[in-house]
Amino acid sequence: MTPLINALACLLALLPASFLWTSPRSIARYGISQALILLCFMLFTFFTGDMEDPMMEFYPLKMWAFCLCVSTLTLTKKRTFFMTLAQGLWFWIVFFGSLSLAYRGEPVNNLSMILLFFGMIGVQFFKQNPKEISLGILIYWVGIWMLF
Amino acid sequence: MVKKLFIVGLILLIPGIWTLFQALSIGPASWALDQSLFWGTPIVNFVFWIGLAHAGTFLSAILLILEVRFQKRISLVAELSTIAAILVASIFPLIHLGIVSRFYFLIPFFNERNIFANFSSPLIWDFVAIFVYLCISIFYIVTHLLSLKHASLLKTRKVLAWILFPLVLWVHTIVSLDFAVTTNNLWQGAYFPIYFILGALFSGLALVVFLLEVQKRRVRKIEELLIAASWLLFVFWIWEFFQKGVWHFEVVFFGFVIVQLLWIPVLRKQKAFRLFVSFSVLISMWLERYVLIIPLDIEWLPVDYGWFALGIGLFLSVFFGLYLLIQKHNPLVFYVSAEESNEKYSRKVLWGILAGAVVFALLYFALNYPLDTSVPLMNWIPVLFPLFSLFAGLSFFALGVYSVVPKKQFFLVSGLLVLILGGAFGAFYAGGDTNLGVESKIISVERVSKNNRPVKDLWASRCASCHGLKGEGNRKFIYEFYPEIQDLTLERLNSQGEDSLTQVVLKGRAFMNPFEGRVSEPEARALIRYMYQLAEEKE
Amino acid sequence: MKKGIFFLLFVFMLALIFADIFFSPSLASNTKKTSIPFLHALHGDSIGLSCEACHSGAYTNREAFMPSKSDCMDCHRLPLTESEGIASLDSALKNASEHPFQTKNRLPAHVVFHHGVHAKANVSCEECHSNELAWDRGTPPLLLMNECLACHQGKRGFEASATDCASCHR
Amino acid sequence: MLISKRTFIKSFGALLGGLLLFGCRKQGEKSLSRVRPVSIPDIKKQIKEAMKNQKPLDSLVAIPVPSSLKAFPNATNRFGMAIDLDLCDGCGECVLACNLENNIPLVNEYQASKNNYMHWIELRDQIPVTCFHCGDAPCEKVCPTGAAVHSPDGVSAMVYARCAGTRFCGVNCPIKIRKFNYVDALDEGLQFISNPEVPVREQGVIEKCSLCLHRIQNARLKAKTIGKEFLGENVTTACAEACPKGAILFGNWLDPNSLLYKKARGRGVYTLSSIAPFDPSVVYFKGVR
Repeated sequence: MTPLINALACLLALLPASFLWTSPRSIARYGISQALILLCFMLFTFFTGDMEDPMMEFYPLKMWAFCLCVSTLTLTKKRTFFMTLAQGLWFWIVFFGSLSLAYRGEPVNNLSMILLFFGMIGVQFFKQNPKEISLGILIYWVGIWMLF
Repeated sequence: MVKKLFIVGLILLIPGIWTLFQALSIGPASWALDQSLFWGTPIVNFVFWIGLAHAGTFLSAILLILEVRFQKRISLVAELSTIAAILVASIFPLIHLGIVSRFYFLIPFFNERNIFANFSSPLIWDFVAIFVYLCISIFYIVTHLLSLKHASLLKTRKVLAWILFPLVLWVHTIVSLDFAVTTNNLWQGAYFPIYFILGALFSGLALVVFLLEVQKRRVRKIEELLIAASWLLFVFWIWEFFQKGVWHFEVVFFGFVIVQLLWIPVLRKQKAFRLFVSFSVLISMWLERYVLIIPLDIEWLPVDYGWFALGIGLFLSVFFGLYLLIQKHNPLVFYVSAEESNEKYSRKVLWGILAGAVVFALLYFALNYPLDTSVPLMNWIPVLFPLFSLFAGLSFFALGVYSVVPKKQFFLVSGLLVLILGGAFGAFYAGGDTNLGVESKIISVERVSKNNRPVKDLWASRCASCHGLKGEGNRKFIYEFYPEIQDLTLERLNSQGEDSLTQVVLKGRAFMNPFEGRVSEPEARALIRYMYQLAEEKE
Repeated sequence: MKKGIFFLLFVFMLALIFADIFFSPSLASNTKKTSIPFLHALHGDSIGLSCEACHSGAYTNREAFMPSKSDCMDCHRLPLTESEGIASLDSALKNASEHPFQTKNRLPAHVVFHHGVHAKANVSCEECHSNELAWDRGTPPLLLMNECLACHQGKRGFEASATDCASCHR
Repeated sequence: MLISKRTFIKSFGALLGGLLLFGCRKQGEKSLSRVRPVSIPDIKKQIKEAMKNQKPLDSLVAIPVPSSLKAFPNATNRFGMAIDLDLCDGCGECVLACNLENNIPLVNEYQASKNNYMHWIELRDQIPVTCFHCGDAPCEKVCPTGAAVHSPDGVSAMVYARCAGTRFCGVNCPIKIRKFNYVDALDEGLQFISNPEVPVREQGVIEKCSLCLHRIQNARLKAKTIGKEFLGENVTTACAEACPKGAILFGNWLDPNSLLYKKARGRGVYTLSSIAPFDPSVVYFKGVR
């Protein structure tokens, strides 16, 4: 996957993030919208990525977790809590995915996991949400996405 | 209804126990396996039942954390189903072992022979995670029952829910890694952890729908969750098709298409239809595991069918048995919940215990890692987190129960548990008797060997006790007991000649015993030549 | 609370000790009783005999071997002492079978142990078999894998040696 | 009490009765099992049967000559074998020799009908396939108890006393050459103990080619009593010894004086495509490089 397509994936993941939690819906409708977003990411990966590369196996999941992370910035209630959860999901996907890939001889990127772990701890210190801090966190996540 | 299902469970246990008996006495040959399919139907059932064990915690602990309103009404049923399902699930991998009595080899605790479990194997992670999950689930349900009387325990419950939240996901993630780390390309997939968690929650929710119907209750939110999960899982099935080109129509039909019928209000109101959907989901999820683990057509044996009786029978009898027991004690227990309580742990206690748990896990790591550094560091984490949870969960639970239960009772029960724990540690430390294997030979007597033994060794073992290592004679022995011994001078040896001396060795003379049968002729000749050599050295 | 914790600790220790005693490897002897009264103490260094004099493979072979009757008779053809027991010894030897000493190997079939290699590495017999007096008392050697391993890891004063499974197990 | 005492006793009684009934049935079955003496012709017969149902073979790919192991960079030995496909005609003599050397049990009729033979060497498309003793073995990684371990000599060994029979190694072997001991061969009279040097495996463990580990061990001990460094001289495996064409070579990949090392010069070295990523110690020779 080239850096350009990686950046494109980042933009694609940012797209649904802003209106994910806007209108009140039922649990079933939330589930379906999540599923469709995930499906979009999978289709994107399938058509742009090299499916022989094992790293692609969890690429759409990483996109989804990234999207969920960013979407928590729009929340008003319990933002820190959901931020932690979303980053936890991202960490989970990367950690266990890499663990299984390590058995196939794929290199493990420890740095992204460490950054995500510190992100989970870090957001505990930002209880209020001024715009600057939200932007900072967003840049932190985009940085993790783009660089690692 | 409850009573009837309990009896159905007991009746199903009859063929179930027969299955168990067959499986244990014949071994893995009693179910469908061959020399290329090593994991069969017990593992399918294990993954299925451990998946069912997740809904309980999900609906109770995770929704408690997320502060979802309908959680309270169904939590006890859900927790009970977790306990029963873990008990069922843990049976299958145990039976599946080739030598069941060696199951304790999988416990990552150093035994007396200095051998340790292999931390690269996901089965070790599995063992630890499921054991800890069972322990904390039991703590959780006990605090639930106690909290009805003692509202102060609600804070313990909340902390335990926080511990269970990652733990329950951890368990099924680890189960998925059992497959994802292999070289089998149908099982490989870095998306497996999330895929397996979703599958587990999906089947678990369907089970809870059924268990609530038994109580003549209905929670609409769970049906919605069922639809949401079916969609997410459907997307994963599409992804699996992209990855491996595998598509299982029957799984999608039972697990996705039929669930969508819940959108139709007329059907949704029917109790029978809701049960139909719940069973359809269970069938779909069982099939999903089946087609994953056993990709080829195999011929089933009676025991393969028997697992259903065993699993369902044991689940129903344990679940409804406990249900009846709890209901007898307090008939309203399933419909009431504890009063609200805003009590919280003091920061000192909370952080103290958590720090203790971290220290416990790190200590375990520090003590064991240096002994086997060949295992990558990353492979330790799947065990360290459950150990952390065990310590923290046990501490919070003990602290909470200690504060509300009579002291005598508390120490009696914990004394019993400590007794078992100490016994297990002691047994590990002692190690047990050596397995002598099939034949334990009788130590033999040396015979004439076909190969000529090195002459120096032969002299040392056969001659030196009298003649001495250098032919000088063993003074301590000879001069005390025997009248005389010939001095092995070169002159004397030459006067006898090699042939006759060889005959002396074989046939004996005067005080010397015959060595025929213990020393071969070439060996005897070699000994004589060695004697010459020794004599030459002396002069 | 404090009392209770001590109670739990006490119970834990008790269970540990009892389980240890209960699960410890058995000390039962595998040697069949023979009619020959034999004492290692009389046959050892006092008369200048090495272990190899009777256990002919002890320093060179995989198995140490037990002595046969003719091995005994090499020396015992003559009355060796004037002590009282000699008559009964002589008659016992006379009536003994060709292989009077029979002992079952405690070494499992899947373990390789070579006496000669260990003798070559200057490990004396007493390191594992304790001393001759213990033998005469009827205490067989308690050879456990952790004892082997401790020595092989270099904890018993010898040079560290192979500790991989495949060098001793098959 | 919601469930009456009577119901409880009834259901419990039925449970117990059922148990006893089926327990008796099992006992009857066990005593019926035939005990028959196994002889060499029996073994030959079963090898012939097994040769009829050969499993398909993966394609062969070229690999470099095995060199020192990643896990033991300082080791002086890496034992291995080479099977010369230009000489091998798939006669099956190696399978027989292996069976006799390692006391490999026969299987009963049911297992035979499922093609579950215990032979450590299989013929697939007339080519002998055995454990390749991968340097980076996937089976050893997943064995939970540490029964499957690599020796510094390059042998992928099985410690049978430590095997609990989880069969994870078998699952993870790319060519499924590991054999699970489904039946108690001694109990069923299917075992022919021809070599007392090799212990008989009990029911419920995975077994596989050990590269005649007992021969290696014995030779090493012999060398050590003389005080020589052991590089694998005077050792060979049973299959190599038995091959009428001399197609199988045993040796030390790290010893320049080893016959195997010398013969590998200029030969094309191949292995199965699914094994190639795992650094096998047992290879095929074919053609020239």
